[in-house]
Amino acid sequence: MVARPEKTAGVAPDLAVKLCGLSLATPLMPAAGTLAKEALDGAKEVYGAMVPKTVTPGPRAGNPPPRVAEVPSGMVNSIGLQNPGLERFLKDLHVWDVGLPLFVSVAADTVAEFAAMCERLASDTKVTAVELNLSCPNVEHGGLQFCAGPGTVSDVVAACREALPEKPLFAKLTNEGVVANAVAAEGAGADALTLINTIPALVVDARERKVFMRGGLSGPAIKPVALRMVYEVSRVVETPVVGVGGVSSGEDVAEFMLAGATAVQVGAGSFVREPREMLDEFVAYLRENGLRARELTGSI
Amino acid sequence: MVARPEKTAGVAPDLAVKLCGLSLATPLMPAAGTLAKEALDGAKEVYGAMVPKTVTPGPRAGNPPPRVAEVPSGMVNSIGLQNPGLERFLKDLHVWDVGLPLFVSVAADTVAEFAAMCERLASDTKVTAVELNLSCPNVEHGGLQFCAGPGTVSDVVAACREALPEKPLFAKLTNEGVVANAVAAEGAGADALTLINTIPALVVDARERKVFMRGGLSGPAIKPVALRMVYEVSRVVETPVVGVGGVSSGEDVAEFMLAGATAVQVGAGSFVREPREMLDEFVAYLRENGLRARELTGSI
Amino acid sequence: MKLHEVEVAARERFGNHALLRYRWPGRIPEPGQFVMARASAQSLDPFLPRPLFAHDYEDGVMSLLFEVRGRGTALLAEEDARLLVSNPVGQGFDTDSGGLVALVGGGVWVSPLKLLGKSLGRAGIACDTFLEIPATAPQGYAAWISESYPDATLVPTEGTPDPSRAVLDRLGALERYAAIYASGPAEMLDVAKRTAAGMVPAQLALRERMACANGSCYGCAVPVWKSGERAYARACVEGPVFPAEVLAW
Amino acid sequence: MKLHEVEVAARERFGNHALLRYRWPGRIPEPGQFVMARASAQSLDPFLPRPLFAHDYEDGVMSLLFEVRGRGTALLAEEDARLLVSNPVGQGFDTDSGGLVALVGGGVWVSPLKLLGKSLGRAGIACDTFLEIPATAPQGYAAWISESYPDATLVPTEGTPDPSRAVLDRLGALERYAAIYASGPAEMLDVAKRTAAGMVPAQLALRERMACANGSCYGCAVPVWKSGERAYARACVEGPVFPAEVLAW
Ligand SMILES: Cc1cc2nc3c(=O)[nH]c(=O)nc-3n(C[C@H](O)[C@H](O)[C@H](O)COP(=O)(O)OP(=O)(O)OC[C@H]3O[C@@H](n4cnc5c(N)ncnc54)[C@H](O)[C@@H]3O)c2cc1C
Ligand SMILES: Cc1cc2nc3c(=O)[nH]c(=O)nc-3n(C[C@H](O)[C@H](O)[C@H](O)COP(=O)(O)OP(=O)(O)OC[C@H]3O[C@@H](n4cnc5c(N)ncnc54)[C@H](O)[C@@H]3O)c2cc1C
Ligand SMILES: Cc1cc2nc3c(=O)[nH]c(=O)nc-3n(C[C@H](O)[C@H](O)[C@H](O)COP(=O)(O)O)c2cc1C
Ligand SMILES: Cc1cc2nc3c(=O)[nH]c(=O)nc-3n(C[C@H](O)[C@H](O)[C@H](O)COP(=O)(O)O)c2cc1C
Ligand code: FES
Ligand code: FES
Repeated sequence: MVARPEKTAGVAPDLAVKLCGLSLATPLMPAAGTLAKEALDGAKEVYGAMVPKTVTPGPRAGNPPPRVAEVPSGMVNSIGLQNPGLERFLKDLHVWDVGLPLFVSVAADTVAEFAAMCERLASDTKVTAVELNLSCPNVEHGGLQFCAGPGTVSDVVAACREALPEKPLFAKLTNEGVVANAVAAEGAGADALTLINTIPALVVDARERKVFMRGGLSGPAIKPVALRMVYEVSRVVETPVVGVGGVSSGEDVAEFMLAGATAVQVGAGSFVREPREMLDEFVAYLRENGLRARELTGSI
Repeated sequence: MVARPEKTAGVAPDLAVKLCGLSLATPLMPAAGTLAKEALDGAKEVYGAMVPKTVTPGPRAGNPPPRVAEVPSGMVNSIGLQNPGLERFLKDLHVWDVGLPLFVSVAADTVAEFAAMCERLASDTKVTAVELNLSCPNVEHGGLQFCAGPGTVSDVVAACREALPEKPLFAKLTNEGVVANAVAAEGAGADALTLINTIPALVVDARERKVFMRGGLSGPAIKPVALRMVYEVSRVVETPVVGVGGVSSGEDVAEFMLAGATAVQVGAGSFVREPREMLDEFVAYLRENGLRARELTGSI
Repeated sequence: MKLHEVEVAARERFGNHALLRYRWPGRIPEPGQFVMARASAQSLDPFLPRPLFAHDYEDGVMSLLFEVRGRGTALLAEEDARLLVSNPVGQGFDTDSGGLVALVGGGVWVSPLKLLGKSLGRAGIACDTFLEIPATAPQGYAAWISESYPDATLVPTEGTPDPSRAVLDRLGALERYAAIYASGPAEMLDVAKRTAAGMVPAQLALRERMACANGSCYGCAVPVWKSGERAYARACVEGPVFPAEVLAW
Repeated sequence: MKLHEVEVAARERFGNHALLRYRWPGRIPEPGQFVMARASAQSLDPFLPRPLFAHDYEDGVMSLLFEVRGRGTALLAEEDARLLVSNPVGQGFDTDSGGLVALVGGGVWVSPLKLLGKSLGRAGIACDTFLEIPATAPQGYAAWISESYPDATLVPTEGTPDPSRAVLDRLGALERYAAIYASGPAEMLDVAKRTAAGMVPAQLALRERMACANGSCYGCAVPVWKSGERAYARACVEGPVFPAEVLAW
């Protein structure tokens, strides 16, 4: 066989990626809300960063059950951001310290609360970066999501940028109007965009003739939609994109990177398969193709 | 067992529904673009109306292959509205005459062309109603879809309404911004709303490292999203809603009706299962629950 | 969640109940723990694995006892189906009671009581077992279920004024017991909680819908009292067995 | 599309090729027609059934010959898998040639040539069959494939200057043939089309991706000449076999 000096075939492929100036050992990370402190075993060997569940300023009890429903190739959830609130979260922050960069996902009811959280996180040295979960209702705007339009996206990102001048700031968007929202987030100072959050969905219980759940759709069912969003957005913005939606295999990770993602988050897929296996498959993919992880990004 | 005089248990359930003053023998119909004249065998016994593939003013060759891709619990298509154009279509209209009301789906590049098609269809007695496929690019607005916002939805529906004063006019929308668009369509005179068209999606070929297809996602994967749209929209508009997206069983039909649909279209699901079986399952569901089809609509 | 492909040693059906035995070289289950199970690694449809109680364990052979309800359990019960299971997880029954205990069960939910009875036996704790035989049970059900629970008192609910109370009523004076362990239909758990309140500690095995089964998704929420306030606990890591008084129903 | 559950009579594997025989009481296939096949009615994942040529038919037993590529074919090839198939559909080969014909095939695409050869034989039409044996074929492949095509001339491509031409070159003077029927790798079909052009009518069996297989979705588009203009035909109803000169590549 002819030697391929520039390629990595044969040796362990290079998994490292650079995201907002950070070096991540692998492009994988958990999607916010899908990995608990109880399940961190082995996380260090799989992920390039740690992303805990979204925190809000005060504690939230979450929604009454049922909170999860199975649907074709996916699930719908309506958790309601159950979390202990920022102060308690920060007190216990050490539990998240597995030696990985820590990206803290936040949500709030108002722009000012978002900014106040960012200010608080700016001063905590354990926090590497902040991800704004903009799929939560904006209380000042009649409960529409913050990411319902570029105006509110811009407002909240700008305020958070000011409050968090020194750490990477990620804006997480959902699929609706994603291109305009992404451009707005970038314009307001976001360092990266996380795409996408769950897609609004409904589960009907035909037997009981009732609404079983209004919630968000995730899992392989939404992968083609998430890929499209990553693809369209990464072509119009300069900031890196973190892809998320339906990843359940190493090939899925490659697909997201090819479509334009710099890093990839795994959510519902981690409930049904091991992220470790996905990483192994991704390594095999890189090896077969003689590529480094970072070479994939946007290369189609 | 105690007799239930008001219910239909035991006898054949009543499948008829009323849609815009029309009596349909069953609430099922094919989704535009998913049933060809070559496959009409038995259609009369299953469907309440016939919906041929979208027609455009002139003939369209369609997109180069590949045009279909399989994804988890669904498929992505990029057909490109291949069709013979309105005149040819009307000349061959008899092939669609299986004794069912005929709903003709139309698309065009401009508002004027849409209106002209409606005018032409207004005078053809074989045509029962017109469905506006608003997921096609609006050439006068930089190629954004007609259903990209309430403004264009309103323009095109109003123009078509004027051109087609006497026949039911359906506006078919996709998931993005669906509530605002639905309200606009109703305001501009639509008699019914068809929800939803395919969701923008991307399929990546990781092996070949290329975009395999940009197209629209359909099939069971989108059912929870479509149900949500039907539910939200049917709660804010007065006009009936025709539900479509991922139906592949009789229980799915019931779910759409419970969520608010008056009638239900079957698309990709008909490629993998027989609509006849879905209708049989729906009949069994009605029988078990001692209900008439029309009693389901919006009853949750 | 890591699932391991295992070798099915036996598969029994009784009506729509299935009993599945498989070789399990892994962690030994504690009574009241559960596993996540699916029939195929190739297909992610159905998407989620199904939570099922550890029914029995003996010499490297685990068993699951379950009812075929929807698609997931139907696939698990199919002859020749493969089986992928997680480690046994969750907080099971606390067997540190210190006296005669009562096990009460009903329906397919009796499943975890087998392992519990064995474990109590091994610890030298005496127990009385009462199993509800619902009026709707198919012919032969009582005989079939008592194969797994030879020492149990079977309690037919047929003809009783309030079937959900039938088993609890049969226990007699509750004060005789150091603890009550219940795993049955929701109504029975409810009766157990109310009847035992203030008289005897009761532990209830719950079955919330689950996705991750490792505490990550917060999907399996159960209302509980925490420091005097209502809060949601996660059944997969803080349960599925809860002390009755903790539950905020 | 209506799929019928059928009884699998035999399942053979050779490397990643599978040969599946099943009892088929339905419509008798014409050579070049295909069926839609899936392994489960319970699971819609994979979503679409797979198009496969009718390989053989004899006394109520149909067979399919296919390569295991992705998930759908892997499931079809699994031992004990169920089988659901559609009626044979599509426009097959036009066998009305009126003289000696050549059948050329390669890879797993030789599949429809079996039924074609039989049908020609029955009609008393003489035919020469040439099958490409690619350099990458596993040990024993030639022997295995010639069990199905005992009269075929096997053409190893190993060492030939242009493997995609190897089979066509072997035919000799094309004018000897009243028609050429080709079913092989894309490059071979291409060569067949070009080589036969203006000399002898050729018919090519195509494999476009399909969804509905009944003309409804327009997904299986093949560029063709229609009244002098380029247009897309649907491979499932207007093909999968097309006269070479109609194809607009
Ligand atoms: C900790 C725990 C232990 C359990 N142990 C047993 C047992 O030993 N034997 C037994 O028969 N059943 C048990 N169950 C219930 C069992 O998990 C469900 O009956 C099963 O998941 C239903 O799956 P399905 O494919 O039949 O139904 P589907 O309707 O296809 O299920 C759809 C989704 O809903 C969930 N679901 C449906 N019904 C239930 C339910 N009753 N409880 C929880 N989730 C549900 C499924 O897990 C799946 O995610 C247990 C549940 C839990 C949470
Ligand atoms: C008319 C016709 C007849 C065929 N006959 C045969 C045959 O006799 N023997 C045989 O081995 N193969 C045949 N094929 C190709 C066969 O259909 C594909 O190899 C098979 O669909 C791949 O499915 P998979 O699950 O292995 O791959 P996957 O990659 O999982 O397939 C994903 C999707 O792409 C489609 N697809 C993938 N590869 C192809 C391909 N090469 N052609 C068409 N669709 C594809 C699948 O049908 C499915 O929809 C035929 C194709 C057509 C259109
Ligand atoms: C159970 C569950 C909880 C989630 N919680 C959060 C959350 O707290 N914050 C957030 O930004 N996204 C949350 N998400 C969305 C995921 O982070 C992710 O964007 C989405 O699920 C799509 O990815 P997936 O298909 O890989 O799950 C949650 C998703 C699930 C399934
Ligand atoms: C192959 C294919 C072709 C389609 N063509 C059209 C079309 O011509 N006009 C239209 O309005 N919708 C078209 N659609 C969208 C469907 O009508 C339907 O809105 C969508 O597929 C969702 O329903 P389903 O999940 O049941 O397929 C097409 C869908 C598919 C899969
Ligand atoms: S099932 Fe996910 S937290 Fe319990
Ligand atoms: S596969 Fe649908 S038209 Fe041919």
